[in-house]
Amino acid sequence: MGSDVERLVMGRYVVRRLGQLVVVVLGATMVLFACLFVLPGDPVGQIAGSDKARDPAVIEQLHKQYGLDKPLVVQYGSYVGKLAKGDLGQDYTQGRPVTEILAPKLLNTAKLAVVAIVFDVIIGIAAGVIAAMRRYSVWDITVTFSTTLAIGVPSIVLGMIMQWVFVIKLGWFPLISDGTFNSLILPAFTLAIIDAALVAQIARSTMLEVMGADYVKTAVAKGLSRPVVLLRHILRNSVIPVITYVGISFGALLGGAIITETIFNWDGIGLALVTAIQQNNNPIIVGVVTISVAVFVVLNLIVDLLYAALDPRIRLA
Amino acid sequence: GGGDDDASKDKGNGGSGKAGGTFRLGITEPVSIDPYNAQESEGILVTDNLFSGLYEPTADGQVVPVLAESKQVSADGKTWTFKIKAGTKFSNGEAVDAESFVRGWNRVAQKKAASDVAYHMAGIAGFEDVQSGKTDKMSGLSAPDATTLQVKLSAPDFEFDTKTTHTVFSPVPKVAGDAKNAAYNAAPIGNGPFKMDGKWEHNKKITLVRNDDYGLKKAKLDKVEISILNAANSANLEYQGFQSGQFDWARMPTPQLKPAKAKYEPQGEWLELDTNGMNYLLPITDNGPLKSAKAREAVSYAIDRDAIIAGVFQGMQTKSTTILPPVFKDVYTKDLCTSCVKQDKAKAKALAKEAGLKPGTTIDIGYNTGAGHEEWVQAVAQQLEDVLGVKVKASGKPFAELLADQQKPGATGAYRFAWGADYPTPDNFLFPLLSTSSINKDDSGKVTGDNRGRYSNKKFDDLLSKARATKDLPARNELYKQAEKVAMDDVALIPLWNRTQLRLVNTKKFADVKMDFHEDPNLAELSLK
Amino acid sequence: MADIEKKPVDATPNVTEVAKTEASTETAAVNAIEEPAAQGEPIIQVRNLVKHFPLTQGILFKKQVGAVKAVDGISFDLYAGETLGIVGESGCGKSTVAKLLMLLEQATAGEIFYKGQDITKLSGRALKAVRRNIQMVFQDPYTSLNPRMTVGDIIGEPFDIHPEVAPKGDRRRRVQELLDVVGLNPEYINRYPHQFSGGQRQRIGIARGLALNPEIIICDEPVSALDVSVQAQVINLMEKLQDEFNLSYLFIAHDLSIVRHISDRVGVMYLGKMAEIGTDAQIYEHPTHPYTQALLSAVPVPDPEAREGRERIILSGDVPSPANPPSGCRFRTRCWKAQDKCATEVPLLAVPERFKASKTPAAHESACHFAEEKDVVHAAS
Amino acid sequence: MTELVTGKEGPAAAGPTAEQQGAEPTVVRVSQWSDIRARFFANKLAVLGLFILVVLVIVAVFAPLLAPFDPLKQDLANTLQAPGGDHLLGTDSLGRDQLSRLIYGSRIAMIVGMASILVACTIGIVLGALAGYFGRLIDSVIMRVADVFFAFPLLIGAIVVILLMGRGVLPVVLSLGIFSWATFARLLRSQILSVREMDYVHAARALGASQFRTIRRHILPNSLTAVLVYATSNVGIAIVAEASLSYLGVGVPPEVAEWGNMIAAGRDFMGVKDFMWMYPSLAIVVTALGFVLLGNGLRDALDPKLR
Amino acid sequence: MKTNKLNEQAEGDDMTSAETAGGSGPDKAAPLLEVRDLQVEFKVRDNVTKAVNGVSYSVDAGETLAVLGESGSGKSVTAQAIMGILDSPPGRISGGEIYFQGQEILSMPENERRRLRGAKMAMIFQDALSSLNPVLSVGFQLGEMFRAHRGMSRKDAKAKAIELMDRVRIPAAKQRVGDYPHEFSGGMRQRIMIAMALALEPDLIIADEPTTALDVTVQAQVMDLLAELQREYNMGLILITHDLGVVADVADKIAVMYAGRIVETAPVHEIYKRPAHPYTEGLLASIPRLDQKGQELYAIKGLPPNLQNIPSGCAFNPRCARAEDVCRTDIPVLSQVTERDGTELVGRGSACHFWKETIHG
Ligand SMILES: Nc1ncnc2c1ncn2[C@@H]1O[C@H](COP(=O)(O)OP(=O)(O)OP(=O)(O)O)[C@@H](O)[C@H]1O
Ligand SMILES: Nc1ncnc2c1ncn2[C@@H]1O[C@H](COP(=O)(O)OP(=O)(O)OP(=O)(O)O)[C@@H](O)[C@H]1O
Ligand SMILES: [Mg+2]
Ligand SMILES: [Mg+2]
Repeated sequence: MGSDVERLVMGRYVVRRLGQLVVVVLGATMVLFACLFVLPGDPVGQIAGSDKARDPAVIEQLHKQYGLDKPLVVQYGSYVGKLAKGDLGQDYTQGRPVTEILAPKLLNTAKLAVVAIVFDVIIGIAAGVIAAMRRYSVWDITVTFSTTLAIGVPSIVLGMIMQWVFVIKLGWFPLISDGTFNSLILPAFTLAIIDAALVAQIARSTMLEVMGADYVKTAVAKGLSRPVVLLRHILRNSVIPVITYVGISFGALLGGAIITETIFNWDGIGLALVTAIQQNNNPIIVGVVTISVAVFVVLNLIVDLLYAALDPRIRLA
Repeated sequence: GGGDDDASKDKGNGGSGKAGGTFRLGITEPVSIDPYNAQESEGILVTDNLFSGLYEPTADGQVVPVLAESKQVSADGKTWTFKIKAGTKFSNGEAVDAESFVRGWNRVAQKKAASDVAYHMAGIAGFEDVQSGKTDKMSGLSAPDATTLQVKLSAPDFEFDTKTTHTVFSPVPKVAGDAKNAAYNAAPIGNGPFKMDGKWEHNKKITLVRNDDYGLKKAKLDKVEISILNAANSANLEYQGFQSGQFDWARMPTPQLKPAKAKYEPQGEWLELDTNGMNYLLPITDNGPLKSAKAREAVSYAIDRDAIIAGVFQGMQTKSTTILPPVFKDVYTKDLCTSCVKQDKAKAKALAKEAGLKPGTTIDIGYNTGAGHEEWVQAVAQQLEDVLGVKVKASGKPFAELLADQQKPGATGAYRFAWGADYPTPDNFLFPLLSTSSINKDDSGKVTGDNRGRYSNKKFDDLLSKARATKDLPARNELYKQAEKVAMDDVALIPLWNRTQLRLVNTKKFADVKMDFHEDPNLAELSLK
Repeated sequence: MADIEKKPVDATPNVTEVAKTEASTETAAVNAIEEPAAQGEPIIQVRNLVKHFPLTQGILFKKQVGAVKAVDGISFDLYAGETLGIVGESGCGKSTVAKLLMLLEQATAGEIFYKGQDITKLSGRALKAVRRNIQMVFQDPYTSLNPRMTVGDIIGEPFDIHPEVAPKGDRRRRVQELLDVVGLNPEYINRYPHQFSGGQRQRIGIARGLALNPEIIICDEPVSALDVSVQAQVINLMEKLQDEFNLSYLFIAHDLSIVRHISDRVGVMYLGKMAEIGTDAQIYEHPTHPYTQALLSAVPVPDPEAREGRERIILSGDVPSPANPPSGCRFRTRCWKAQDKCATEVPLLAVPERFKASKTPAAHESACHFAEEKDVVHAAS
Repeated sequence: MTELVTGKEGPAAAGPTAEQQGAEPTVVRVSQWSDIRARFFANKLAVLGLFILVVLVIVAVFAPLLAPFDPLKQDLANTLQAPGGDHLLGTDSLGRDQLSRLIYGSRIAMIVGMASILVACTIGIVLGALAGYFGRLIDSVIMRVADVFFAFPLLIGAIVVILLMGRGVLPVVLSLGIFSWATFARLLRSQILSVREMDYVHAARALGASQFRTIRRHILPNSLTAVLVYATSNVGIAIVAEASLSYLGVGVPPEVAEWGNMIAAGRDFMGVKDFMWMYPSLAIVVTALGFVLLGNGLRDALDPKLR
Repeated sequence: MKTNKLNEQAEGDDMTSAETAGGSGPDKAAPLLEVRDLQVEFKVRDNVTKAVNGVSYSVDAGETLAVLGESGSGKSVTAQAIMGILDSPPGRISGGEIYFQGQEILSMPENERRRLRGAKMAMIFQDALSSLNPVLSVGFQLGEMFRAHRGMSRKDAKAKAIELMDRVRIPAAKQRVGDYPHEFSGGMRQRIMIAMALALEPDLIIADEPTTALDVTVQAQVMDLLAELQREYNMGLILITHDLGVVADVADKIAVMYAGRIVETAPVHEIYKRPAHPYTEGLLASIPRLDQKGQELYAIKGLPPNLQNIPSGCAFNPRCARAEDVCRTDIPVLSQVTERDGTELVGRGSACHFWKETIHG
């Protein structure tokens, strides 16, 4: 059909969704600002990591430097103003730009998340497909059972067990996360496993649904070979809900990253958040939340676009 | 004696070890490695090796000269004149002269720097004006010639030389610019035994190499590789790294202390030192249930320090019975705190009764979370409840909140507290923690000084003033001792345990490794085996 | 079945006067509504009824970008005691008409007079009184019964809402009576809908509709979802009830045979407009609108003997979208008779000029510029 | 009753009685709930889940009777005792009895798990119902707000609230509730949107039922099941989240006998005193599994498609 | 009754294939498709649904067989069993044979069977929208036939697809070949389904309610097209429907199913005049006719049977006015229907103990 028109519609859709992104991110930072403002204690009242209070002159100077001497609304306004330019402010301990501090950590978390999602999708879809294809068989039961189990095992526990078994007992992986792929495997796996189980369950049930769909009957009735039916007609239609789920789960993944990163000391934004909280390093807290909310919204937009690309029935409007 | 003018004192590493080698260790991300704001052990580790100042502290609390050839103090204790060793250079070739000291110190004090450690210079005349931004040079500083540094103080201080052991008093070259010079801050050019190899890779690593042009005794190590670890469990990582041969120096997580000691002590790789810090319970002395000294003494008696050290710390700490840590050999008076020596339930109860502590009284104990204090605080809380029958409310908070709590007017109860000396003098404990002038209430009644226990005793204050005005070191020390006794009799602080530092050291490869005053390895002196 | 006298051939709803009763007070309105309708008098008069569903876009504030013209200016009368059938293809607006009459949707424009009262403007007690008198039977017996209520609760709900109809103590008996009336075992009162078959559920729906003794029942495809062998049971039941309770039906269906069987008069809808309306004989035997003719010719006749001789009109193309209907006559895009005029002028629903004078059965309202009689049903014989 | 079924070839008045018509032999006289109950109890895993939870509830309720020691009682002379002897599951670094702490921990788990879901459910149901039923501006506004909350990863959101309110059971409950209502609201809204268009809702309105009655009798009962199933399976998630917060040091205060705290305390002892973290981990796993199984069982039992 | 006994044994299990059920017409040369005593059951949870209980019918080339019966009587399941696209599990063919062009296909290896599908026998489903893959363009789905069976290139297959779309009168086929199913109207979709079925000019087409989902006027378009193409290619057609009107228009012969069995077979003309089974009779009588308004409709009393619990004896007995004790105990077999004088009526059979009374009044 008129691809120009479609592109236009899509362009407008993307613009509209980006508008929504702005609304959501602003809403989130506003909530956060309000929260942090009410917190007791002067975030720069103290010398980092010691019991010493800062010199009042220094405090005054720091207040000025970080704009803490201004009313909240003004602070929020200037935050938003800077945010528009991609500036998340300066942190309270080293006075370095938050973006500069968080960039490598974000990269680390992204590494973790991407590998986790790859695990997620590969393990999940493979297990789901096997279970659906061999319905009611030992395979199916195994998958059903293990996914239920996996969903029940929280990542704090799973992470500790993995560390215990593979690092302490077997020594297969390093305890120190140096950013290498080897040190990435355990945390990524821990992060992935619950979602992988959910993906497997979704994949299984959509596969079963799709397998029972009339168009699959049509495909078989056309005399297509099994692999063609499976790949072209069943799998392609089954991945769509999986993708949607993976998109949504990314938000949860960022939440889960806090746990996994803490357990495995993976130097990502999750760990940065936990540390920042202990130190009342508000710019980092706001930065991490802003980033994760934005990432979540952007990813959902991408998923929607992907969804539309994979399923021509979906019209973006 | 810190008054020694002997600048060429050999540090006595007798040439036993070979030169060369790379020493590797892990630290957490420092706040700064530039002298203007280096503050904690990690930052100081780097700064101290990049810069050499007038004097430096030894692990056992002495002061030794480095660049200072001589010092002179006026009788009123307000003017200090230092002679600086000629001919030494910064690693960029620039000469280290008196001017470079003036430059460095002014750089710190400037308002814009907002340095956390600038207050160490507060005694120098003109500091206030620089801090408030009126000018950017302290009037008290001058360099009459290249090797003479003259410092005028606004109040008498016979220990100013001791203070200069702090890295904040380092000289800087011209290129340093002001304190906000990001390029310099990330790769400071100094005059120390080591120099930066590349710049500070945040959260990753810092590499130091030997400064072969060092004008004093050169270091033996070729290189120091400092990995920056996750603060969240750096002790674990250091320990693991040591075990796997990745690090030559490491801390250990508390639960691993026992097995680690059992394994490494026999191999001579175990290092244990009570350093310049103390852990206290900080009672609020002007308000609340611990207002009376008896109540505080009751609390002190009620705590079974031995049980906590054995149970919670697995015997790896030593009980504290003084205000001043044992590192100050000359003033240390063991068991000054009688109530600290042994738990005494009967005495505790009796004192509590006298002080009016009874069932129903609530004692708040505040502590900061995420720093490993949870357990012993709980243990203390339970002991107080058991022995005194009071109700203890232990609440953990992030640091800033805890501080705000301590500072707020009407604070009560006690807080977890620790103090480490910035330079080896008892004054650095007694004055900020306990002198009336360190309470420093502002208009709202908020305590802005470090004496957040609001301890105030004229006798104590007088003794301290007297000590400060005493030029003679032994006499001074004697006064400090008396002051400490006064405070201890009032149980102005409730000592818990010393700051005991435990390290693993790769003695298979390195010789002469010691822990310095800042709890760091003595990089400039250690050598390859 | 109902034996209503056929309406006079020149009965043209667009022309008939609406006997408006201006009720000044709510009580007056209620009284007017509760007045029983006289047999053979118009009980509902629909005038120029329009329903457009907006098509919207926007994040926080939606703006309208178009409209689905589901019903676009429809007028007809329903007489007391008669059955008016409405036929038409999927999406032509039949259900929307039903919902508008039930006041389940707000009309975009137009009026619905019930005993002279414009019910689109009523509220409060008067509205409640109207609701008592007009009931509905839905197409899908599976979705029209709340799965979490027992049959007794479902049929008894009307009494909860209109407590004046049956005293509390009497309700259970009334429910059982109703079950009996629709041919279900009164003991089923405690069962849930899922325990019944489609035909039985449809009976439950009918019983619910009857509970308040309404005058009018609007049936939106009441048998389409049922099995062939069960359809007849329900149709028979409905006819019997009509006789027994003197009901008026608006009977919507796409199955022309059933509509003819049950209806006294039939309206044919196309894309939100009424194409033709008349008595069953007029529509089935003397259709004058090409669409009606095509529709009738397309109906498969379950008689192989008839199939050879029949002339079938196979329409080309598909039904246009109601969001963007053709100009002029809406049927013109598929009509074999279409001329230029059809694209520009909207044909009015009226007795065609050429038949006006004569007394032929072809003289009924038809919205075609070129209305012409053509007997498709009997073409073979 | 009159004869309804007649015909021209009139099957010689074979007495088509209603009884015969309706007497479907397979339709046993069961109410909807007993039907659901039967289906639920036929599902072995679901029953296992229920069993686990019943045991847990009993343990939680009778904790004081079951626990051999006071969970807060320290014994510094006997810290880090290995399991066995007096202390069946050993002691922690303050010498507190692990088993007793585990038993008392079930209380926090249950209370926080259920209460936080109750909070989320309440907010979600009210807002979701408003959005779903009234639509238009109310819907837009509520859903945008829901988007904001939805975009916060649960833990991050919860941490922020706890930062604000301080540590403790109530903050944990509220923070978990506040950051999970969005899903409930969305779920309910979409359910309502579909139920709202069901013919039985139209039927009720056509009868003249008030809005309130329509919502209460027809819309809510039919849209809530999905929400309830989700709520059930989410109690497990809430419990895990709660333990995770404690593990991160922002949950309930560390002295409280709570599983996450116990794991956090045992974390550093990995490889040295593994019993410290293993038993509480096991407790969380079993509890979470119980809820997962119960949720799955309920979902299957309530799914009309499986009828 | 002798036939009764025989059939009860057959119910047991081992009925040899020689025993073609009932007397379904004279033995000609092997028909295009012959279904013999087909039985299919579904195992759902703890229940077994006996969807098909011994169905036999046959179709010749160029012939149209209409399979009638109400919802759930097993029409589609039989068709799916023939095509080999039964959902299994839970479905299972528990007995019977299917001969296609003289070959038994149930015992054929899957590979060979697959080659028959699409190429030799094709199927059209009721709901075209759900029967077309929503995420693939119609051109692709049409072309797939040629690529799978003829090994054509993508490009050639596309050209073929356009050709096919033209054949089924889809306007602007060239432009629309890349469109997706949802972009077509219902009638067009069904025509695309027909095009797909016809692609390889199969010998047999099974159309499962091809027009039920369509509007009346479009229904006529589509049925017309299908009948025309069938004649053109001389294909056998099995038309599954419950619309007796459609049947009258196109079928040559009729098989009426009830509760998984064939209850009556007959040439199309005869059945409308003289049904030989009370169910067929009731069905015909309950249809209101356009040209016969007036009386109350005849209605078959009672409810359709529950397949998990089929009444004993004749499944129709609870709803049958003629039912007597024998109907409640013995299952009637499909037996040859004769005139009063005993002359066999070609192609007619009835599974009623009282067919004589039914047909002859
Ligand atoms: N709530 C609604 N919002 C938007 N469009 C609607 C709505 N309800 C109906 N429509 C549109 O109005 C038109 C008429 O719908 P309606 O349901 O009245 O048709 P119908 O004649 O009853 O069709 P069918 O025979 O399929 O039931 C259709 O195009 C439909 O899509
Ligand atoms: N996949 C399946 N799983 C379980 N039962 C099935 C399945 N497919 C069909 N059945 C059962 O088999 C019986 C016969 O179904 P079938 O689809 O053949 O009926 P039909 O005659 O085609 O009806 P309709 O006219 O409604 O299409 C039904 O009772 C149905 O419930
Ligand atoms: Mg409709
Ligand atoms: Mg079917």
